[in-house]
Amino acid sequence: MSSKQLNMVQAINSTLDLLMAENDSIILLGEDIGKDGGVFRVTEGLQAKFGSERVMDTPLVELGIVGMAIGMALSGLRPVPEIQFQDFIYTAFDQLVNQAAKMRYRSGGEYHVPMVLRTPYGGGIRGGLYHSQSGEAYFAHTAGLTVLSPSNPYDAKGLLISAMKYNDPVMFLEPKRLYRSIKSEVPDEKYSIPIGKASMVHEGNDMTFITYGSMVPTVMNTVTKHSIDADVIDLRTIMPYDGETILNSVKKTGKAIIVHEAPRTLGMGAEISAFLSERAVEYLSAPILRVCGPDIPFPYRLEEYYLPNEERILKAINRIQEFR
Amino acid sequence: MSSKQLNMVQAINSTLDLLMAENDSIILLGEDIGKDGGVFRVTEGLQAKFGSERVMDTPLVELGIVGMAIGMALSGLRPVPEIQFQDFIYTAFDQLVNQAAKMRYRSGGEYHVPMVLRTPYGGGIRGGLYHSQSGEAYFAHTAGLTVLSPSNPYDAKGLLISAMKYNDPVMFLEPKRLYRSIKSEVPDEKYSIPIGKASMVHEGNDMTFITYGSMVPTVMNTVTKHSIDADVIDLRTIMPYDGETILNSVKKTGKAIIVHEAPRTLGMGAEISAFLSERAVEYLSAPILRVCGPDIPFPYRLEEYYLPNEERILKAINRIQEFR
Amino acid sequence: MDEKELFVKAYKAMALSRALDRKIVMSQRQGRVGFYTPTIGQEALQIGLSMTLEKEDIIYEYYRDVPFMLHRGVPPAAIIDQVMGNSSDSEKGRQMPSHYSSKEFHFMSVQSPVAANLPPATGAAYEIKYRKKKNIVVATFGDGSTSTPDFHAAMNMAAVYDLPLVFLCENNRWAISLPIEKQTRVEIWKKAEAYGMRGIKVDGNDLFAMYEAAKKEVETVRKERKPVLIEAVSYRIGPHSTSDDPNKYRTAEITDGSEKDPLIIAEKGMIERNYLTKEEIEKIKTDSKETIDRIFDEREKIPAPKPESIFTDVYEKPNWIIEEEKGEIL
Amino acid sequence: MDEKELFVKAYKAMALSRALDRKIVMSQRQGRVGFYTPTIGQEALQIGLSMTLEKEDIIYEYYRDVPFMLHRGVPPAAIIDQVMGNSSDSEKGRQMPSHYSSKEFHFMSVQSPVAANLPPATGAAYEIKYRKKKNIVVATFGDGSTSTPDFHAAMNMAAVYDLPLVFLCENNRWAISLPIEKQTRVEIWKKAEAYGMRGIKVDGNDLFAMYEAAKKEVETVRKERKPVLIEAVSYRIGPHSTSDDPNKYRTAEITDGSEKDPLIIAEKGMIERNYLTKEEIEKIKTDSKETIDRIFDEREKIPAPKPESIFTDVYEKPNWIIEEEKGEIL
Ligand SMILES: Cc1ncc(C[n+]2csc(CCOP(=O)(O)OP(=O)(O)O)c2C)c(N)n1
Ligand SMILES: Cc1ncc(C[n+]2csc(CCOP(=O)(O)OP(=O)(O)O)c2C)c(N)n1
Ligand SMILES: [Mg+2]
Ligand SMILES: [Mg+2]
Repeated sequence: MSSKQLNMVQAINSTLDLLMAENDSIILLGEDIGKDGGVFRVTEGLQAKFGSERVMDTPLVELGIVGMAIGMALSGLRPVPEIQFQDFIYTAFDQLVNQAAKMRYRSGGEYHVPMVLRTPYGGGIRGGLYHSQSGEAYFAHTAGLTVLSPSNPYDAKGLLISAMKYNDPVMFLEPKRLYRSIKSEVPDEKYSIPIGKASMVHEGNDMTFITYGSMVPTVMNTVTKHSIDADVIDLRTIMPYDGETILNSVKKTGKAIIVHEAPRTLGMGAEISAFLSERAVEYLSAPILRVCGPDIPFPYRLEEYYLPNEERILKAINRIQEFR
Repeated sequence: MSSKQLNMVQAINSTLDLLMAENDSIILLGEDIGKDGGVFRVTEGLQAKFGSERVMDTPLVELGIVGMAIGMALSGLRPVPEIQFQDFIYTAFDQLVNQAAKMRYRSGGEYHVPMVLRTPYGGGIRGGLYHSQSGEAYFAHTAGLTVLSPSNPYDAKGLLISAMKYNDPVMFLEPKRLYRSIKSEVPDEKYSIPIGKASMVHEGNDMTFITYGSMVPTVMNTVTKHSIDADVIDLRTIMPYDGETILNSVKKTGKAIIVHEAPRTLGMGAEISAFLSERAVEYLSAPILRVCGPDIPFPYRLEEYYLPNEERILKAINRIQEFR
Repeated sequence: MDEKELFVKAYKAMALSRALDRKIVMSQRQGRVGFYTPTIGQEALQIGLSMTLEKEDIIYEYYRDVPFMLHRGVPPAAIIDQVMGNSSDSEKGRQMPSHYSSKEFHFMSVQSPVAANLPPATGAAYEIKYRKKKNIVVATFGDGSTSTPDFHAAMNMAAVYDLPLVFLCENNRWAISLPIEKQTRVEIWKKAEAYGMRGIKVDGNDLFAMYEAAKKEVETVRKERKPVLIEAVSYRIGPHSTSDDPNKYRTAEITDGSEKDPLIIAEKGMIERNYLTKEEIEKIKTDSKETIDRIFDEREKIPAPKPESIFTDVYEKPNWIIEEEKGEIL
Repeated sequence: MDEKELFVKAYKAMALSRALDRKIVMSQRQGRVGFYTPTIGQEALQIGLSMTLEKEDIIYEYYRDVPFMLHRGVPPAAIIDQVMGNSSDSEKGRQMPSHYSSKEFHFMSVQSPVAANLPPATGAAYEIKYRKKKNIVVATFGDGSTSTPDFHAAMNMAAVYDLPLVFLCENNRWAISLPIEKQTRVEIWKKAEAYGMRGIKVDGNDLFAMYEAAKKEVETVRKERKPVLIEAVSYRIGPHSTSDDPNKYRTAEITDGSEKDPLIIAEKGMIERNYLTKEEIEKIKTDSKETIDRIFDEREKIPAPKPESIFTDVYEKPNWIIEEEKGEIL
């Protein structure tokens, strides 16, 4: 079984290449994804290989990209729309929320929309208000959507392969901060990571970290550096999140800290905290804490104050360790 | 001090009338709000009185309605855009989330957007998927927006008056199910209900209900009918919610049930539950429960199964009463 | 089918549609139906286009397209089931009345957000182009819809990618209470120019004129594989919906448009062309009414879907969250 | 001001803008600036329009409008402060470079989502109409922007309500990597027809042509209180932004457009008209460079805003949630 050291951009690129070669139903569409190879180079080389009918450079209209992808999916294709930055998805929000997400339901199951919407999200590249947003809660709150976010190149490939077999619309959120910052050993052939299953990336007994996407390395670095005896759960699937894994871990540790970059209020941390206090109240020995982005737009020059970091995670650890 | 028995439609209509008469900066704009008086008749008579320059029938373009209102507000007017049904706001989502909500921040405080966006929301009128949605969590998750929802005609007037004095964008969500179903005594003159302050609509010791909008009467009926010894908190302001009132009550009762019509996952109940388990874990004697709409699109023929009701609230009460 | 047969079939669908429309409007007043958007006045333009289509063509229709559906073969029972939201409704009672769907006849599922069907229609047309198929896509919408973002997105995409797509604007001159003059400053067919697309205008009240125009345009689209915008001018004879009261905004001097009733115009034409006699027409109308009355009464007896039905089809397989919520509610 | 003074002022702004543009691009390569969208090539069209405006006119500009801002009086220091995001930046370092704002000179705050400034511009124009003021609004955007929903919404609203609004499309023929030919099938000025609006095309590389056209159109808008669409044809000489590599998509046969450099064209014109001599031009350029170098080095020393600054201006008064989060983070 051969494999390569790849970063996330390379992992996604080679996975698309692999899947497109064997399935001519797959069509990529988006702004600057063809000749230019995408502003993050994720689709580089694919138009040259598969032609401009399969790797479509679209006009500047997110509404049109998502809407057209929905129609393609309804006609049996497997579209992969790209939104250049997640921040620009909101003009397409009606197509996502009222069309893609509700098509199967409203048609009594007669029509469905197998599409995988790829988009880079999150901060860390000095993108300011409009190139840094983490909007996953908007999507996760929308019944009918499925929301994934890989935290490393290996998972990116496995999750993307699962998403491409899935028969409902998937939001594939790529933490742009991790695009090139980490590599993993990625097998050349296909493998899949199941949708809805979290990954236990570190095991311990004192507390449980629940996180995903760009915050996984941040949490892992903190935990290893300070030898914290903690479970660290990488959700991988944000919606439907893996309640069972979370619950089992927190029943064991009695303490939970949720870490994400998205704003705290009504972010995923809110849902997971509520989930836990509904079901694990007898097991909890400390407050469930959230370490998140604040409820402000994303700043430019001072973005490091926005992003959760080691210091803030340690503060939370200290706070719950006061409870026994 | 003279007053009248009014339903919510009349209360909002007469408040707009009152405010428009004394402030010519107020402009209403929306679909069918002029001659037709709005599909729910909330703006009836206002175009005849104030003219079509102040009560503008717009083309069918929510993006344009919200976008134009933003520009009016930036130029010193006090626009009151109406979105005919909240379900149709999503084509304007970029203007709301990326423009209105972020204008003050991105301009360093030089520009701001005082606009009050009115829209009917929620189910109970057999509107199916697209005339029943409760999207408040989308707005509450968006830093920069302020979200209000009155549960009775008296509050509708007082909150609307506060909103119209506020210098940032306000989402004024009108629970359409309550438009004509309840009346209150509404004073003729102006009074205001502060933004950010909840109302304790029932007092007791055994548990705390946190709710708002259309669910307030449902919770109140259940509590009075079954003589439940409970605090019932009507949020009135969904964002920023009144953490202090909630916290004080739950410290007293040790038990909390959050009731709303919006889908459970990442609905306001998630945030309030997380807020409580961060701060009141020592006081809690039972799981924090949520009685909400399920995570499915809103159905038509069987909508009564979607809406939280007395039976479901009683089930939750029974469940937490097992804990002492 | 020769021309006579073609038009007799068309007229029959018009009459059937009119009978069904009357029946549902009346039933709504009697409290037997929850809501409805009448289709009276838009029969000729829909059916005139439908006459030119093939079975494999795909329709992204809107909520006023009952005549179109009936002409293409959708049984009235299916329409009534949707309006009732009963357990035979293919949409399982989930959508408000007037939000039809028929997979068998290639009608997509109708949404409420106006014009949101248009961008997906470009995707369907793209699939046809990509797969080198021969069929085409038709997308329908009202005059009010031309103000929407979705219209702009779809028109431009269709033109840029040379898609085999007929945009049919059913201009009934009203978007609820807003007359066409206040929606836009130009005639709708001219909007095609902004996209480098062909645009035409036709009298949508006249079945024969509509058929001729549609035939020409559809043939061109089939051959040239490029989109077209057809503005079919008609008039909304009824209210916007059963919840609407046009007296609020259609003042005395504005007629209800019934002087240009497409059914009456079609009847005259059928007689002139010797396709049907007066007596045959009367019989078709009586038969239509009887058929509809019978079917309606029959379908009305069908019970509501089972409560558990509201929890399926959110995803292909229900997730644990929905399963749990279902358990709590039922 | 007489014509000569008018054009000398214009040319000076062009030269200053070009010097500033060079400086920022170079500094970005040296890691002294985070990001930037060059404005080279679009000086003449912006300044040609700016020359015809009054102080009270309101500009809903986009990210490439530095020449416009400089000509209207915004000091280079303010532009540099924004690009640096330093503590003197009126936006408090919150926005990426190229997202300017200047309340004093009636420039609104630039957003990233393309064309999202256009619907608000209609609201500003509506206020003018409603208050019976005499000023007008200018909204600027690129060619790529004409594909957006916001363009459609704004164009229609402006036309329907007869708003005093100049839509300036700065057609530099590229939307990042997509050439104009693949964005739409028609020339942009023709899109005005779809809204019943006047549309014109002008050579945006030629300051004199641009001024003439703008003068006529702006006068018309002032008098008739109706919108216009001006397509100013230019060329994006530089990359889309400092993150962009045009070699990926501008293949050998596609030029970078510098053969039509508006600065060179303007210089020729200034000399022909005896507004400036060659020597004066050279001096203006040298002075511009020196001025910019000096100001840039000065502003570069200004420190970043204080960390607590990121927590204000979300609302007029911070709510308890933000206060609490600030406490946790600082
Ligand atoms: C996006 C959106 N906004 C508002 C509405 C409410 N609404 C339903 S139909 C309608 C008017 C549609 O007019 P038109 O497109 O001319 O179609 P017609 O009803 O006349 O056939 C409106 C405003 C909606 N359904 N969707
Ligand atoms: C809604 C939206 N989609 C995508 C982007 C990313 N983007 C930034 S500029 C740009 C191209 C804009 O082209 P044009 O309007 O011609 O302006 P130009 O940059 O050429 O001046 C794109 C796609 C964006 N900022 N906003
Ligand atoms: Mg209409
Ligand atoms: Mg451009």
